[in-house]
Amino acid sequence: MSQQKILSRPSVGAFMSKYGIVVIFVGLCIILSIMSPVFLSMRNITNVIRQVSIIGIVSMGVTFAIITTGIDLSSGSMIALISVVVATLSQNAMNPDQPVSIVMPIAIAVAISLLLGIILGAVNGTLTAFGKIPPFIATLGMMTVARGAAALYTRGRPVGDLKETFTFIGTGSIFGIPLPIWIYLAMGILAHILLSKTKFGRHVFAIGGNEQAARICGINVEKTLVKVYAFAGFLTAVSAILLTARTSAGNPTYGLSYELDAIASTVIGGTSLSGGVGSIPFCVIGALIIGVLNNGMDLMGVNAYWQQIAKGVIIVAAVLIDARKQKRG
Amino acid sequence: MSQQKILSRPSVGAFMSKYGIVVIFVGLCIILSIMSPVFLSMRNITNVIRQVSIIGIVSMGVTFAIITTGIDLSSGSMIALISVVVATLSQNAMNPDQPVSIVMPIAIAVAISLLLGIILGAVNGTLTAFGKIPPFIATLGMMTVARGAAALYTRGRPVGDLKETFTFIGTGSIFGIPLPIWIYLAMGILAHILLSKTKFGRHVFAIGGNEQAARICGINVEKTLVKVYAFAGFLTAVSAILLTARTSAGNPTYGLSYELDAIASTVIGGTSLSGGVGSIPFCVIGALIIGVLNNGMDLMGVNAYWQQIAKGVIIVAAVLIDARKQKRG
Amino acid sequence: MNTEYVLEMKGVSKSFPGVKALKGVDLAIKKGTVHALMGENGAGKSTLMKVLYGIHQPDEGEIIFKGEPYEVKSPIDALTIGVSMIPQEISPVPNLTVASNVFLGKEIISKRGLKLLNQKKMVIETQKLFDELGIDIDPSVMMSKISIANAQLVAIATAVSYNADLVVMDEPTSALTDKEIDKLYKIIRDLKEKKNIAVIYISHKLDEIFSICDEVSVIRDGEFIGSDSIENFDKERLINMMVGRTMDEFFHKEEAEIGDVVLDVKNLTLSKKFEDVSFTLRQGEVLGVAGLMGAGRTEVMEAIFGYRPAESGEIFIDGIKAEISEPSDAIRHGIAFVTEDRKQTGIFPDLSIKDNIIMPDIDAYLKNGLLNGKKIKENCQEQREAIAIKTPTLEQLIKNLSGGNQQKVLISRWLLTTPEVLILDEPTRGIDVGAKSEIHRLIGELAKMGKSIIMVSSEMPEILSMSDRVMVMFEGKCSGIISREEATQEKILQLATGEKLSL
Amino acid sequence: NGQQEDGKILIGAAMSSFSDKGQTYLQDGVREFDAENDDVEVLMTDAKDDAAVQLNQIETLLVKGVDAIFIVPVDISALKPVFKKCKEDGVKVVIGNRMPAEELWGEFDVYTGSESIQAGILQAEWVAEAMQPEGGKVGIIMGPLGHEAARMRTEGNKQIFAKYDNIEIVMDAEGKWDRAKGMQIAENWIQSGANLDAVLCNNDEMAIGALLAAEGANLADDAIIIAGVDATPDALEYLGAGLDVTVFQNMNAQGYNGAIAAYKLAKGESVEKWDWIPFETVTPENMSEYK
Ligand SMILES: Nc1ncnc2c1ncn2[C@@H]1O[C@H](COP(=O)(O)OP(=O)(O)OP(=O)(O)O)[C@@H](O)[C@H]1O
Ligand SMILES: Nc1ncnc2c1ncn2[C@@H]1O[C@H](COP(=O)(O)OP(=O)(O)OP(=O)(O)O)[C@@H](O)[C@H]1O
Ligand SMILES: [Mg+2]
Ligand SMILES: [Mg+2]
Repeated sequence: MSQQKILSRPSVGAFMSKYGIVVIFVGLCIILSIMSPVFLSMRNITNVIRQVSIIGIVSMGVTFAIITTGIDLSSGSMIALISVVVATLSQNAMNPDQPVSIVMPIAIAVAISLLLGIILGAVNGTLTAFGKIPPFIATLGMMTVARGAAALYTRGRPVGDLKETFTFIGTGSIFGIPLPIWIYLAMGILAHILLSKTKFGRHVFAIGGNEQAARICGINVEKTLVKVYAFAGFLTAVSAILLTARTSAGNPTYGLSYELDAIASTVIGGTSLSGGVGSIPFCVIGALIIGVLNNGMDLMGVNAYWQQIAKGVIIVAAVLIDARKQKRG
Repeated sequence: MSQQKILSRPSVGAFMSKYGIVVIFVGLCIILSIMSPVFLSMRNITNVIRQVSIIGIVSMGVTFAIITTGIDLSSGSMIALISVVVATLSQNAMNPDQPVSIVMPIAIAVAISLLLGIILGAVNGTLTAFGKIPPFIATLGMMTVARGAAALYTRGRPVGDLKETFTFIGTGSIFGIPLPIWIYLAMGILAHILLSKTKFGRHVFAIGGNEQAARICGINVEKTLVKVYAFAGFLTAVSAILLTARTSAGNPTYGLSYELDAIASTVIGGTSLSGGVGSIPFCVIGALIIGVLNNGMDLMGVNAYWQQIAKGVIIVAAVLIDARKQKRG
Repeated sequence: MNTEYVLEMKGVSKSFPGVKALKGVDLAIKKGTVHALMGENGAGKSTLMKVLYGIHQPDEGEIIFKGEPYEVKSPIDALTIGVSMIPQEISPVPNLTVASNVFLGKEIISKRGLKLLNQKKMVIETQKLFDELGIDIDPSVMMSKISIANAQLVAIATAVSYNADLVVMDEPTSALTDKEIDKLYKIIRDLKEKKNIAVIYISHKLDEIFSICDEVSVIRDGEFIGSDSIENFDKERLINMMVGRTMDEFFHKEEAEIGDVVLDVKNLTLSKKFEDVSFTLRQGEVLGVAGLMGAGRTEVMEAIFGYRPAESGEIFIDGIKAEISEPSDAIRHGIAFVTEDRKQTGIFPDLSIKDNIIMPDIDAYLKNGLLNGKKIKENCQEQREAIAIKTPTLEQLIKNLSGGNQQKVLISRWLLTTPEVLILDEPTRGIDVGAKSEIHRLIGELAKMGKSIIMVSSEMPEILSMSDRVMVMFEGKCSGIISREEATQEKILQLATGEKLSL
Repeated sequence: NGQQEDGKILIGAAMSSFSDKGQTYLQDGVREFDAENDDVEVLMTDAKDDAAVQLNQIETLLVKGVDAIFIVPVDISALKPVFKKCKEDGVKVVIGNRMPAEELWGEFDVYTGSESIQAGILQAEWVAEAMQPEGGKVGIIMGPLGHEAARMRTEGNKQIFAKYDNIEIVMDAEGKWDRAKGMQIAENWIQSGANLDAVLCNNDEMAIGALLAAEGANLADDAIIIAGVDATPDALEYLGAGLDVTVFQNMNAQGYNGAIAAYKLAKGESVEKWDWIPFETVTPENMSEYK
């Protein structure tokens, strides 16, 4: 974790116990590149990172929530809701078949969607911080409500015909690198600085490490929690916009069980579900492990059934081998 | 919680703080019976309980896991795997189209399936207890693997044509009460006694309350955890058998996201995700709240999208109103 | 307004479900004085301080701070107005560095640019603070890596660093030994004399009260009993006010008949913790174990109990070699272990007193495989009466008991396993005089009954008055074993600091 | 014959999923019928693709006292208990969209729809012909493993390709009906250098994903054949512009006809047992008929 400094001389053991998951990741990449020569091609690498970006961005918000001993189950459904909202605001033309359809500049549509993400996240945060209900339940409720609302908003149908200026966010490139990768990078830097270099981040760790101590030190636990979930909502909205732009459509079925992949990325990245520990760079590694696995198995043409089995086994194995293993819970 | 007795004179406050969720449940039933007269018909009541039995039985195992500060995400997928296994062992005749198909007495098929559940659960338990990986990851891995295995086992096909003697488990009645209800009752009594009246149950609470203190008290934490997950696996297998018998088929798609409903039932029933607190009767109430909600809204013909939204809101509201609110986490 | 006082609390009441913790308590603290707040376990001292610090809201009562009405909704308010506190249960954030813990809630932020944390400056400032207070802890080390004693010093430093007008110290020395306590005295004197800061000092160690405090207030059962300057007190009067009767602070153990060797520990070693520890324990004997903080006493006891088994060495029980690789082995061999850290390794907070008591020995309460509620109730009730556990009912969750009563529950837990060897690690830490005296009497009685007792303690008078023999540890090694007759404070201190005994 | 107290006929419509786009058109058909007829009330339920939930909902509809029931089965192999329950209550049953196995044909009153496998067959037949004479390699992006429509469509694909010696199925993966997932799989396949000649998708959403992937990789339109199923409005937009073929099934008619059949049965009228609404292959040539 970024929070931990290596004590005494750096030994192999200390290195492994700090960077074990990175070693596992590198090992996985080596194995995959042997089994599929194209794996390490520049094109495939951008490919993987672009694919990872959606879950990767969500998982950074989840990391914040989990560090406070929380969780966010609503991200997948929030992606669905925000994707249909941003899609109905970014269509080339009004669509009379659709319950909602408004034509407006892309910048405004994006701003509205980000705001929606922040608001939904803040609702999660308020329920858990002020309503004192477990974040599991608060975000489970949001998960159900957001998906229902998404379906209701479009009567269960996808929303296509989006402006080129909008889809460019998901399909365009700058300096030959796809925009989603740039955005992933930017969000990563933002989240990393927030978590490790600001007062807010410090308070996040304090709440997760020992909520009572945090209170006694005068930290406003409730406000901080609301901010945490609002930030997670913001990142979810960014993801939703990317996904919508990338697929040229919004759909109330989007994001199904993304929350589990996001949580898995976070935990593989060493964030402890019992709170107080975690970091963004490792969360990125966690997301990359899952992304590389999916990509590698598709590249090798592994049978769909075996893919699932292999994925489960490898995720467990990675955490099992990881020397930084968190305690249970 | 069964662990708490009312202190001093029973006051309204104390009653509410202990039985708040029961009051909420009764209130919900009253509202539904006003809105839909058939709601309280004998037939509908057996109907609801039978419907609840499947998730209800799973959620009791989940309660054990959560009390130890664990979780079980694998129950839905394990239901899928066990359902196809028990189905291929309970067909009327060998089916040459199917990869696996064996004709054997029902008792043996059921026994094998229960054993499979116990083994899969024990694998979860071993990974988390001895492998020291978070139960979230261990059971997430199992979730992925079990579903993949279920699909692989039947090449993605459902398995029908089951013996009447087998489907009787899910469709038959004794004294006019459907068998699934009897089985739910039996499992409930078993789980309740195990949790509140045995050494094993006390150890479960001890591990969840303070693992280190549990070790000092000579409790074998690892063995107890393996037993907890094995028991959860057993209950999952019971559920899978009921589901298969009830629908006359096994299917690798069964049980999708049942784990979330099971966890929600448990938490609505007041089991704290931070461990150490929980009880079976309240877990039953939690499952009934979800079951009654689904049933009531179908009876009223509430639009499916609105149903989702209402369900999310009501679950959150129930936990919000519940005076026994657990602390966050 | 009387400007002589920094704080006046008038008629403060506070109830919890089933307990009236404070019943109209008055407390007045003069500026620049050290004020002892005394009372038995569960008297309401911590509750009163939590009300002051904004953790609890009072049901009724009035608080005046520096002549102004004082209303706090949370610790933030208290800190802003000028009250800081070292809580009784020191609770750092384990995965942050020491410096981050000290600056928690008041982080230093770089002036320029993005308002990011100035990590370096916080470390430097912490180092400065520690130097000033004479504390030797590396500010950039993880909090989880330092000992409880050091954590307590960090908590003291943190509370002092707020520049408050009033610092509350709720049992600040419970994990400290004499050496660190002297440091604390110096810190308190500096606060008082150089900065004119008032201190509310809560402790169960009477010597401390007489060495450092200027005034004393006593509360009993949530009621204010009285307040006076320290000169007007002696130990007897103080105890009398707290307990409502006269008694000795230390019970003087009667001679018990000492029998055969029951426990024989040979060459126990665990790398980096302790080395080559050997000693014997006879039937009916109380073996005191003394040493400075971090001497490794706790680790040796944990090893004997199988909680953290030693790498090498042998343990013989009644002359037979015992293989102890986990606590259940030790329990089977008739060993019991009351640990030093109630919260970490002792209580099950969300379980009832009864469940807490029966946990190590559930087999004894089974009837046809199920728990026998009647027997549980009888045995627990017996214990409750025997060692006076103060609680409305045995169903009460243990987390709602005061610290001292929790400790009594834990001792009951192990007495009911009918052990032959009892290991008590700091058995009277945080326990009031009354209860302490009861626990000492209990130790004496158990010895008389033929039980063998190892008592690890950092309180010299306790060691001297209770032990038949004293083992002293220094840096993980046994530096000497002396008999009751030979034992003096000086000798023990010499051994504990690694000096040779001067004859 | 069973009429409600208010004189209305109560029809239960146990739908498989409200979040499957194709199904929403079928549901619209049911709603249309409901809106057109004042003497009918339709109670619609969403099984969320869960056979057990559907069984629960059918039980609930029976408790509610429906006069006839229109079912789009989640799982055709789990229909036995449904038929048993309906028979016990003497409620007539219309099955829509997914055809039950032959041994159950005696158990229901009307079937409206076609055979799921037909979609896969039509899709693969068109693709196989287009691939001649060279033949080549194909990949199949499937719906959720074990899902009825996913299974039958894939099955249909395989039946056809088995007849061609020069066509080989080299890849398959689970796209879960999801456009993003389909896109991801197709991207990875394109990267893998497998040089697929055709990608068949179990539905249009995944097919659109695949064609977006091909676009993203700058593959020429004729370098790869992409096939979907459903002929959704979105898909028709892409037909000829990356998407080569899709298969239409008149979902709206299935819903509407199913509701009529249930209504008539409830009133005691006799209805033709088989109401075939076949699949149709849609290509850029004939797409104007489907817009
Ligand atoms: N949160 C709570 N809920 C219920 N009862 C409580 C709570 N906190 C304290 N009490 C009760 O209030 C009384 C006073 O407790 P308090 O902790 O103030 O005692 P104390 O004087 O600090 O004792 P000690 O010397 O053991 O620390 C006790 O009877 C205790 O059981
Ligand atoms: N500042 C420190 N940093 C790291 N480890 C420490 C530090 N202080 C002590 N320890 C470790 O803790 C061990 C023993 O500490 P502990 O306080 O439990 O000893 P003890 O003799 O039982 O003292 P006491 O029971 O009075 O607390 C030491 O052997 C040492 O390894
Ligand atoms: Mg106290
Ligand atoms: Mg110690």
